[in-house]
Amino acid sequence: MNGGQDLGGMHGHGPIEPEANEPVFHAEWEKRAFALTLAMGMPGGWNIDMSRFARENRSPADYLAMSYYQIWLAGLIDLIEERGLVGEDEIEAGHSLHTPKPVKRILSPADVAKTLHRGGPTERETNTAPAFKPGDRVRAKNINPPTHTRLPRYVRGHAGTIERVIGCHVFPDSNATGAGENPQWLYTVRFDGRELWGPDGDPASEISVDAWEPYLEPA
Amino acid sequence: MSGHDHDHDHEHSELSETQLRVRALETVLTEKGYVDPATLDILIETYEKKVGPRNGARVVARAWADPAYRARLLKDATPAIGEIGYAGRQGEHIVALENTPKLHNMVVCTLCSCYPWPVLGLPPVWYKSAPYRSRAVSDPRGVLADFGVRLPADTNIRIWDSTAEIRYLVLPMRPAGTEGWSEEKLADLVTRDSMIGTGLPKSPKDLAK
Amino acid sequence: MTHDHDHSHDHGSELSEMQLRVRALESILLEKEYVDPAALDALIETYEKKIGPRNGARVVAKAWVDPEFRRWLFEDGTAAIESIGYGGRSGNHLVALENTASIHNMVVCTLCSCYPWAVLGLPPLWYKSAPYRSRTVADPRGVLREFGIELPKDTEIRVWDSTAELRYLVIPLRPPGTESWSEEKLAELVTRDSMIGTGLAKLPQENTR
Amino acid sequence: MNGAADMGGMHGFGPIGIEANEPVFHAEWEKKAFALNMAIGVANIWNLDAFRFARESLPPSQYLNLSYYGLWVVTLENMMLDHGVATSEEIKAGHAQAPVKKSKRTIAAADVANMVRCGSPYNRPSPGPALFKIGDRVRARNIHPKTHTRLPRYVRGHAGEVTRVVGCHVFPDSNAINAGEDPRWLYTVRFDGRELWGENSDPTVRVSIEAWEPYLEPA
Repeated sequence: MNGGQDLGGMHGHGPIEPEANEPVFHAEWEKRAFALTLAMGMPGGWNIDMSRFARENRSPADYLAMSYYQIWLAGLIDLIEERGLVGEDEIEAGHSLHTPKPVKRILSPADVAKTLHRGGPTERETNTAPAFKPGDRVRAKNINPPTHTRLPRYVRGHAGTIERVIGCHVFPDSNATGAGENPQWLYTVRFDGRELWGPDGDPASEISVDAWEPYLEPA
Repeated sequence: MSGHDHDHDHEHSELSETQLRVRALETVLTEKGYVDPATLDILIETYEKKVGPRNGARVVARAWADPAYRARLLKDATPAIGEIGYAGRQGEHIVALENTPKLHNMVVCTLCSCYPWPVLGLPPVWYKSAPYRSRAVSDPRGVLADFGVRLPADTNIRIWDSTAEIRYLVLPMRPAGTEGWSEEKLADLVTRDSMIGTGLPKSPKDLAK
Repeated sequence: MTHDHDHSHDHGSELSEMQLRVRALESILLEKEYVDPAALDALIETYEKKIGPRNGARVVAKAWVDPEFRRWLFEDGTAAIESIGYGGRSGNHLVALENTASIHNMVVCTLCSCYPWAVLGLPPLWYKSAPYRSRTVADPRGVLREFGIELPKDTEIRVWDSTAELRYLVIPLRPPGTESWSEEKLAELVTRDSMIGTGLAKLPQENTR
Repeated sequence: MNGAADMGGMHGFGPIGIEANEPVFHAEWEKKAFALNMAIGVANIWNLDAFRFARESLPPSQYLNLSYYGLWVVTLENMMLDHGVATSEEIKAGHAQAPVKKSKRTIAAADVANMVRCGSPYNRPSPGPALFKIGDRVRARNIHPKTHTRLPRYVRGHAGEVTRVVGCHVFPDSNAINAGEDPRWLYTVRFDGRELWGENSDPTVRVSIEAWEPYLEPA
């Protein structure tokens, strides 16, 4: 979606403010929001693309005015409410009011280390051949789906070069909407700064994105 | 334009409101048995105390000290990093990017906050902020200037917009005057920002300070 | 995912805060004599009471009954509209857009809120809002649906993104069953939205007045 | 600039809030905010393009969360500060502080009707012949200036057709940064919806914009 999260190339957001000796978390509630989000992935049954979409799928006015973990929290609330795991009334009350919906399993303390170490690999077996090879000239398609996509607006319509064939990976555009993993070949595509930003671009800069095959056409 | 009026005074009340919301959520989810409170504590401890840029620094230091390891890292970083014992969530496919005198690499995620957790831990606030995410792809030199880094005009800058499952780790250049240093000592020179590309490693002189 | 879209900080607190801020500005500018208090009243009166979509409705009604005027209107909107006595601020270059059985015109300003003040008065809130500004250029049919308008599938939709210099006035189709109606009576059928393109002219039976 | 004002094609803002029998103003302060801006415009301390630039330069989170006239008020304050019309102490106090420096130009109530009638035309004598004519295929340049421009992001890089040669007009990109009026030829350019939004978009849609000559190149 062309939402508040698609920030590449926007102006007006002001200076970057690195914080000296920044702590990992800035408040107790951030730790809890972080851990709750990770812990709910297993009982909730959503995938990473669904949770990314849940975070970005809100008014850009809200997205840009919220802090990072506020966005996580809002995404988590949307996900659990949509699936009927928790009701708005329960969050309001701060207590469970209804019988819990049964879930397959929850993340136990003993499984945390193992689960984190395993992560969520997205590479899949395939018997198709990649359409492009390193060195090929490609153009990012001009697509504007209202749902989740990993193709940022600022590269759409622009031509670049295939730098790397990464492998066949779960396609987030499908996975985020519950339409299945639909694995597709994934490439690293390199763009020239001037190609993306015109005469205002830095001639000595190049920008790479990882793009799934459905995002690309021969240039 | 004008720099006035950019403060957001609603942040305070929002914080306490969010605090209450998180507490409510945790209570509800715990009462329903969806989460185990001990699990939450372990998750927090893992990312607050155990996983952090020190991991990445060890990877970089080994690559500086051991040419064979360097070659393995640049060829396929995921198993090379696994050798040292780092792997997993938000780092399932890692690619190492080699800085050279002619090429400087910098990593951003314009769409969200993709970051190599197993080697760098959780990203700092600025990495997730709109100013960094918006400008890193279109004005990398300006961004580097914000970090106090000035590169020669003829150094090429490569921006990696981490839009997918690949997580990038920048392998900075080994500082001069560190010949014969141990891996452990070298790791002390490797800053978090040097592995994102918004900084350079410390020099032996910096370390002495 | 429609929750959380309300902007609770938009109303109560902003309103009272803005009241105070505007009062402060007014006092300062009056004290420094940058503005004349009677001029402020005249400006408010003009745009609140005198200039509004009633002006545009008269233009449309005349175009419906007077073929000569209609021709002139599409040839030189500014001059034709001036002949009825409307023109001026934000209406210097007025262009009339002709709806036909196969073409429907719609006006938006994606970058700010350009609008033909001289014939329509000040724009309604929705015209200036992010939902309308963001979606009209990409999904005009979806926008029309929200206004309760469903056009035939093969109707061509022309969206005019009004970037300041030209201001557009849509001339809607004359409703059937209005043959021999007077200009005055016809003007009652012309809604504001029909002249922006988010509506159609009323049918005789819809005109209850 | 690629700021929050450049909304064309963005997702996530939700439904359009249509208000039945909407009043012209929603609060007394809105009337005053409107009239103050109109009246001080006559003093010619800044031009309208500069005012638009100041308004869109607000941080996107602020721009998107302020109401319409709220944006006017905040921008007016900023312009007054930037142009020495008032100090921040005066704005805080809500009064001019002695010694009061009075304005030389102002608008009297008697002049309002005339001002409303005459407006402020932006067309100027042409410095040379127009480069394009009706029917010409043109492409909107891929430019990303950090300052004011009237070329929205969603048309950049895309090809369309000149449907009207409007005349020679003050060039806002120049006027907004006080670099002079620099009049340029202005055209209406029509784009096919599928050219802008991709092959899957509505084939019956055409979108027109006004584009100054420096925004365009032959396609």
